[in-house]
Amino acid sequence: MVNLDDLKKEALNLLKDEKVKYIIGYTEGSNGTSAAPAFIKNPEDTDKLVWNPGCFHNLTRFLRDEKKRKAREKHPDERPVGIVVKGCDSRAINVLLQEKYIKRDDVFILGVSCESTGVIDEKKVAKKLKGKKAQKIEWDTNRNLVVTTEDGTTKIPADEVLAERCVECPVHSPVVYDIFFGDKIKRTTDAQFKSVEKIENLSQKEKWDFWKKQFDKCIRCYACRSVCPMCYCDECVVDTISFAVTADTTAEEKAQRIKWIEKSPTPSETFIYHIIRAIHLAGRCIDCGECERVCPLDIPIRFLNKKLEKEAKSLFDYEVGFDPDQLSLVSSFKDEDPEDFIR
Amino acid sequence: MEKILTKKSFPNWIAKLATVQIYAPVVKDDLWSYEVVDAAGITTEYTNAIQSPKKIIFPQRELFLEFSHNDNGSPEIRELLPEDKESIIFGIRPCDAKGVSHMDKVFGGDFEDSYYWKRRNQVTLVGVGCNTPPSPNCFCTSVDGSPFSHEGLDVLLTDMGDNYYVQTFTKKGDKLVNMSKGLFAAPKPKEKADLESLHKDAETKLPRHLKDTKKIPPKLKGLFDSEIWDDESMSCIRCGICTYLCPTCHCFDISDEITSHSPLEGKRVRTWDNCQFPDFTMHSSGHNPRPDKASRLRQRIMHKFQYFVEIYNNYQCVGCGRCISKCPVGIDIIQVLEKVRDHV
Amino acid sequence: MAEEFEPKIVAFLCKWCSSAGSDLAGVSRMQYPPNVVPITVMCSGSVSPLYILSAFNKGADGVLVSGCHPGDCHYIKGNYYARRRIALVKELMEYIGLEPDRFQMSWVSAAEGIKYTKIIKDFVNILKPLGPQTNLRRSQ
Amino acid sequence: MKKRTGVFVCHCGINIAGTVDVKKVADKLGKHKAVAHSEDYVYMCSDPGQNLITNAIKEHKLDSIVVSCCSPTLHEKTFQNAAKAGGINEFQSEIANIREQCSWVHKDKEKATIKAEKITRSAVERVNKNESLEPISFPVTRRAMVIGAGIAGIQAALDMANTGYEVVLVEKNPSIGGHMIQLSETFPTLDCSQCILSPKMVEVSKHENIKLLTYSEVQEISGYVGNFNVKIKKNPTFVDPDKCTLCDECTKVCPVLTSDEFDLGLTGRRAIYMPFPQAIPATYTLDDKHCPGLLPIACGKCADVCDPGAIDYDMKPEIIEEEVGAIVIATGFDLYEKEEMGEYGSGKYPDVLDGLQFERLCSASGPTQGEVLRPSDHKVPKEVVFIQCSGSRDPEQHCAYCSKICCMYTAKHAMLYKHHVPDGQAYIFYIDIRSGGKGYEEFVQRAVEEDGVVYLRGKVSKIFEYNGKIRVWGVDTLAGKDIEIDADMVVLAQAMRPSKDADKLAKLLKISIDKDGFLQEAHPKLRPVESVTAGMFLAGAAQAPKDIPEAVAQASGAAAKALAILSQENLFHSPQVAKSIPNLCTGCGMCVDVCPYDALSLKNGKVEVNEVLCEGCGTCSATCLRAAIEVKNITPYQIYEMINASLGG
Amino acid sequence: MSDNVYIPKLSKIFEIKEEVTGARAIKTFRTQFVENNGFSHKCGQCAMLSVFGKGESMISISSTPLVKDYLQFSILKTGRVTSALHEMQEGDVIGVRGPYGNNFPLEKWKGKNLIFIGGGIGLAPIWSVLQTALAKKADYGKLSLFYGSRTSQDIVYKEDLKELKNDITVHLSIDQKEKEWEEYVGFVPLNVLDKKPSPKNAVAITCGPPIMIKFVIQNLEALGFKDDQIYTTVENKMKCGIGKCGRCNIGMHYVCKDGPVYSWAELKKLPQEY
Repeated sequence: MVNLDDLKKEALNLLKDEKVKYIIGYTEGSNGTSAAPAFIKNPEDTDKLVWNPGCFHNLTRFLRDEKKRKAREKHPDERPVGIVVKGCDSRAINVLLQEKYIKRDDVFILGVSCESTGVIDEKKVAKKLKGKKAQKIEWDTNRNLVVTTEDGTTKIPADEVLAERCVECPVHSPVVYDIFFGDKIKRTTDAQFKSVEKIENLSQKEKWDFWKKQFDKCIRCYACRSVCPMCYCDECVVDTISFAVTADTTAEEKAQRIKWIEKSPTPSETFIYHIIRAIHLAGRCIDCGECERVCPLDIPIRFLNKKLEKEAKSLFDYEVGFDPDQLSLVSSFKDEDPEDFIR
Repeated sequence: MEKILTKKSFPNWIAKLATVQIYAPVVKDDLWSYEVVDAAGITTEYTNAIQSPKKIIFPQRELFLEFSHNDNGSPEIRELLPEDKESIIFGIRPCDAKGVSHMDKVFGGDFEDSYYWKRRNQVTLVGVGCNTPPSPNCFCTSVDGSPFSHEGLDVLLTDMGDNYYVQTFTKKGDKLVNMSKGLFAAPKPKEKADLESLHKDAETKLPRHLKDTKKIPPKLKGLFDSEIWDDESMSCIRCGICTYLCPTCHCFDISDEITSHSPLEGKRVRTWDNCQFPDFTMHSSGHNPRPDKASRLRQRIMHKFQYFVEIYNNYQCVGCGRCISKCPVGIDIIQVLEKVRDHV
Repeated sequence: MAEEFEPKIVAFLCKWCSSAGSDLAGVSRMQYPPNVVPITVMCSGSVSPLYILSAFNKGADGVLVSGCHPGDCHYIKGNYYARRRIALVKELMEYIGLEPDRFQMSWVSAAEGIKYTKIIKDFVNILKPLGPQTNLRRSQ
Repeated sequence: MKKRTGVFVCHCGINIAGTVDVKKVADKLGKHKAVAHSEDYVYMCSDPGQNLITNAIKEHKLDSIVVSCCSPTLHEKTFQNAAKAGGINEFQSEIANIREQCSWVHKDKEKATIKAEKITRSAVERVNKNESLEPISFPVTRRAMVIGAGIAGIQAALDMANTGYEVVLVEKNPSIGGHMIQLSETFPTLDCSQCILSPKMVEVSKHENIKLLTYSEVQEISGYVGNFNVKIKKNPTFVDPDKCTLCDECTKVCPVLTSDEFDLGLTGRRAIYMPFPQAIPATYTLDDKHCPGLLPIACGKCADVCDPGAIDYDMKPEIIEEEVGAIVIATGFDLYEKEEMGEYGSGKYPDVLDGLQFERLCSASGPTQGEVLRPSDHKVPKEVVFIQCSGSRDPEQHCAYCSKICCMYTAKHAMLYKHHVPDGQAYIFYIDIRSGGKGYEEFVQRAVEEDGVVYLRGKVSKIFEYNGKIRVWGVDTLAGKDIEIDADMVVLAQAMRPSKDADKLAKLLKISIDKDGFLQEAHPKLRPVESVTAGMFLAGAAQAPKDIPEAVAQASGAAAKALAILSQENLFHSPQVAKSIPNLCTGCGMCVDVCPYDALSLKNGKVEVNEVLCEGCGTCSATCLRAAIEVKNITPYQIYEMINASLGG
Repeated sequence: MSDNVYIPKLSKIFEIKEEVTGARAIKTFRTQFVENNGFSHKCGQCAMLSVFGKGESMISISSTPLVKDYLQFSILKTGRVTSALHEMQEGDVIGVRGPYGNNFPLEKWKGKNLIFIGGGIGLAPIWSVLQTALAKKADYGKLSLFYGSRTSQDIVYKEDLKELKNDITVHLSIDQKEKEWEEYVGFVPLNVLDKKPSPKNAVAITCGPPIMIKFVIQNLEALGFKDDQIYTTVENKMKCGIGKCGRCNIGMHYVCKDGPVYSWAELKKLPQEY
């Protein structure tokens, strides 16, 4: 079991010894089930750290903010940032390293193992609680979620409330870390792409209808993009204006900014947005599932990325986020890559 | 006027109303949302919809005009107004209706917004009061609202158990009741009294509270350069959820969408935009008056609790709690405001 | 009688093989339907998925990307990257329920005028019964 | 800035005008906002046509032109020149191909006309965003390098050195000469190989323009055509050639005996040795792989007897850096190993030789001083079987290709054998006789007619030792019967293969190899001596199996190509290359990974383009997720506009 | 479509003048409405110009309201819409809606000395008020103009300025030394400090790049100008022009509607979000 006190103690020492600038971790959220990201600068605040089934956020996303902040500073503090990562999140670190977005020295990784469970799907828990508000949630040793409400505690089997990404997760514990918390439990999943297969088995028309129904809900709030640790570009190709502008950017360059899609949430534009997003994450998405979790309209965005993760594996034998030194999926090839689709 | 409608008669009334288009909350995949429904699809038992019905009056995409080039390459334009079609939003929550009344202020004034008003004038708002809070983050009473506020509403229904207590506030509202006069009875004094106590009781059930809201606008004046904004925005991921789901946020963008390049054809459209996107205020020179998350959070809070108050004497927040429920990183506007209020 | 539907096709042809192959089809006076407008690019490896999606967005009923055969790339290996990238796009488009036949990739060498002709003819024949592409087309 | 484009629609007689309403195309395009002038003409490529363009540019103050005509492969240059003549940059000219890709392939005039409009409009959109560019000019390091000093390398080096340019000649062996110096006589003239090669070797060693680096290997290369920087590792010979007097005392005391590479194992040599008497440089080499130990010195006998003190055990490998402008690669061949030939005994039998071993046996300076003797018992073989296509033309098990020279050298071997052993009998198993070449067919005929060589058409299925002889089982397909010969010696005409480690070198040099491992020429017909990398040329058997005259010819060809570079002070490169947009670049390096020319690199977290190396393929731009790199004049914006134009009304 | 505020009126460009070429190109356009309408503006107001297919851009009207038959806009090429405007030719049709915003209180300034201080394209909004004041010269005290640009090439209204010198005092400046430049060399704020205009019964109106405005105001203060004697204009990104789209606000002020003209006294009270 992950011992939260160990985590707090390490965090305290890191801050006391001034080994890290600050620590990105989890703290109690305001709604009972969800934790919230915390940015801990003072040693005394390390007591606020939590580790519970509601720690779904992929905190590596905040490395982007850190990088930008650092770039603005005249005399940047070169110490690393402490960061709490789960198995999936740690793969994001590997991808960021692979893409040279961060250096290994930029982060001090506090890796926590998901052991035999993972994080919850808030919606699944809410359904189980039927409107009751959770005060506290935790896993017990028998893979049950123990929920404390004003009416007392209830136990719910993990498989009924685990986030789907955790059910399909192949790692469960950090693949890169400086300190490891919890047990390294070897756990495999036989259903890594189950959610994808559900859709694959539909007819072409059913697929279109499914996605049309989903994307019609999209309000283009871009939370899926904003929360993604890989969507770190200063300027997204689908944005309609350029904001990576400097004093040297000419009027022509600005005028020639291509409007690949419009802001309107019409089907054509929304589809293309999501297709491009998925393509740009091919070979980069580590399936932390955050895009899907944050979507206010419950669009199963993760299914798109997961599909490409599956194809990368089956077509090109490519797995994401295990080796920071491998070439990227689309910047490499093999002679024997399939080409049966080509005439 | 005030009337009583039995639950038994309710479907008959709805059937009468259904001569015009009705939007009402429907549930799809566990999400409530306001959609066009037929009479049978209407219910008064629903939790708060993910999106407020603002999207009906102020759609995310509004066509402004159509442009094209004639044979000489000269532009021709044609105004595109919303179609003539009366409708009813049935089951709007009092907070959302209050949001509409706030939008009325914005889209009125010196420059009346033709598109907004064309839609607004054709819609009748039938509210359903909240006997129990429809969201775990409701805090309407903290921002001058109540579960039975009728601001912005034409009609308000209160669920009295076997009956609905029906109140109308406008001619539009009267019209709806008058369509089926026979179904409605005059309320008895007891019913009036029951209504009052039910309303009072409902106010006590609010799950979230912000105390001393009045202190906030004056307090904000001095906090423009406060570190609060940095601290509170650390975990913000700059998405547009809080604003797009907000029943009062009204910011928008206007852009030209080209459907054919040769010959040129396209439409000028209004789309929602929001102050949390980094490009929202960026000048074409690259200069951005609100360059970071902190200044954008500040704008959101200050606009709602200072600027709007200064202009219209209202908070631009109706306490629906959507931004709290859906924030991916748990930024809680109540907590932020408490910090503002208690800032020394 | 309603006019027969004529699909619009955008073809991204690499300069060294496929464009040359289509030139050969011309020199040999082979005949194929005029539905295709070629855009010559330097290498099939330079065709971004954005180009393909943009073509559909602007009203293409079909999109073809054609490059040199594996091993023949003028730029040594551009077509291998194209192959991988486009495999992903194709998989995704199919998964999302877009008609997979609307997007094709081919290898056409400078000597394959006949093949180019056949590809275009077949493509047009496939697209005609599918009717106009509306899924990704910007319309309203 | 908005342009003033001129559109010129060519009738090409009736080639275009027959199917496309050219006037309509010109009219329609004339209405385009960026088009200031449009017209049609019967033959734009004719002199009057070109003048028309040039004049229109001046008259209408055009700053760019689109010519709707035939394929750009035909007249792109023509109209670029017309643009230049009109006073505008050549990159402000674009071709709309409305002949090969339109008028010739369609019959419906109306539809073809619409298509021609779209193609032309698309070109107008492109030219509208074209930048004016000037060819990139860069200075040339006017010296060359030749890698491999066999006959091809020697020839190339001498050809270049003789025109006055300095040449660095790199050879991995202790001596130059390659395989040719091992040969006894050469077909079809039967002149002595050493006699014709040695003078050339000497010339190399004496040539003031040739810097010879033997026992050396290329380690690293950077740069680009005109400016290569090559790092060469020179292995220590442990003998100072300047001090060495060639007294040969050292070999007498060396206790080590190992097999002699020059004689292909037919003899032995000491750990300190001279590869062969005519070796260039004429000096000894101490083979540290076989010497009982240099560090710590375990023996030291050679140094003890070396009066001049030429032996220096402390010699270290040396890294030599050379700047050159062009490189000729002539790394030659190796024979397919006998050990690979399971059906022929996998090299088990000492009297089954390969062609080169037989050459050594015939050579007057060879292990037997020119007598043909069996290695096993030093007896004169009375029946010798020569097997052609050993390892060649066998796609299932060995090499698919024909090694080209075996027919000829086998005939030569049979002939030489008969000359040495007049009463012996030579049999040759063959599949086909390929004797194309000057005097070659006659040579084969001579072998049959004058020397009584027996040619048997068929394959040998098996050879094995039997009663002290080598039994050969084969089939004569012409006679249709099985053949069994108990031979005294068998000579296998082993296939030619690229020399060992040629693939590693190719990788280092970033030139490609073909499926068989030979170096890939840029074009099989038209650019046979160039590699795909500019400034690197191929010579000799490294590129494909070939005989001496061909290797020499190709070497001279490669030298001429290299000289074409060296003879210029500056080289020019197309400026249509990649351009990075630094403020969008995040430095992920994916573009660097995909660049086939190593033209991209990361500096301070941003990509940088080496414009001289970039060939403008654009794979980087499609790979980049952030549109931070694009190719000039075919930018995503231009493609986007071309897509829009292609899909217009 | 008369009362729909978002519908631009078609307007023909009948005259284009290239003021400045190169990377910071400026062109001056004169437009006439295709159909007559009641468009009438005040000094300092702006209009939203449309290039259909590209979008809209808020541009200040540089012609004086006294001229009724055309509108004049001087436009610096900076982005998508302004680039498209720069590609326009005489005879092309654009859309114009407006006028928007407040205006310079010319009435209030009667009898006062007016000191105009402009930099770069900032002369455009000044031009409207300057021309108006000049036409009613008798109503005002002494008029003078400070105008500077990066180089002599970047000066707008070159000929008009020459003529203007006959009527009022004009202090030109460029940032760096050039051959044949006989006037002041240095930034505009320094030129102001150098010439020391008197604050007595005066109003200073300054438009230009934000950094210039900042220092001009500092220097004017040093010369004794009071906060309510200094006027300037503010620019922010705008889309609707009518105080609804929500991006140009500075505190409770919408620059498009409540600005762009502010006295320094007013501006000081607003947060620095421009």
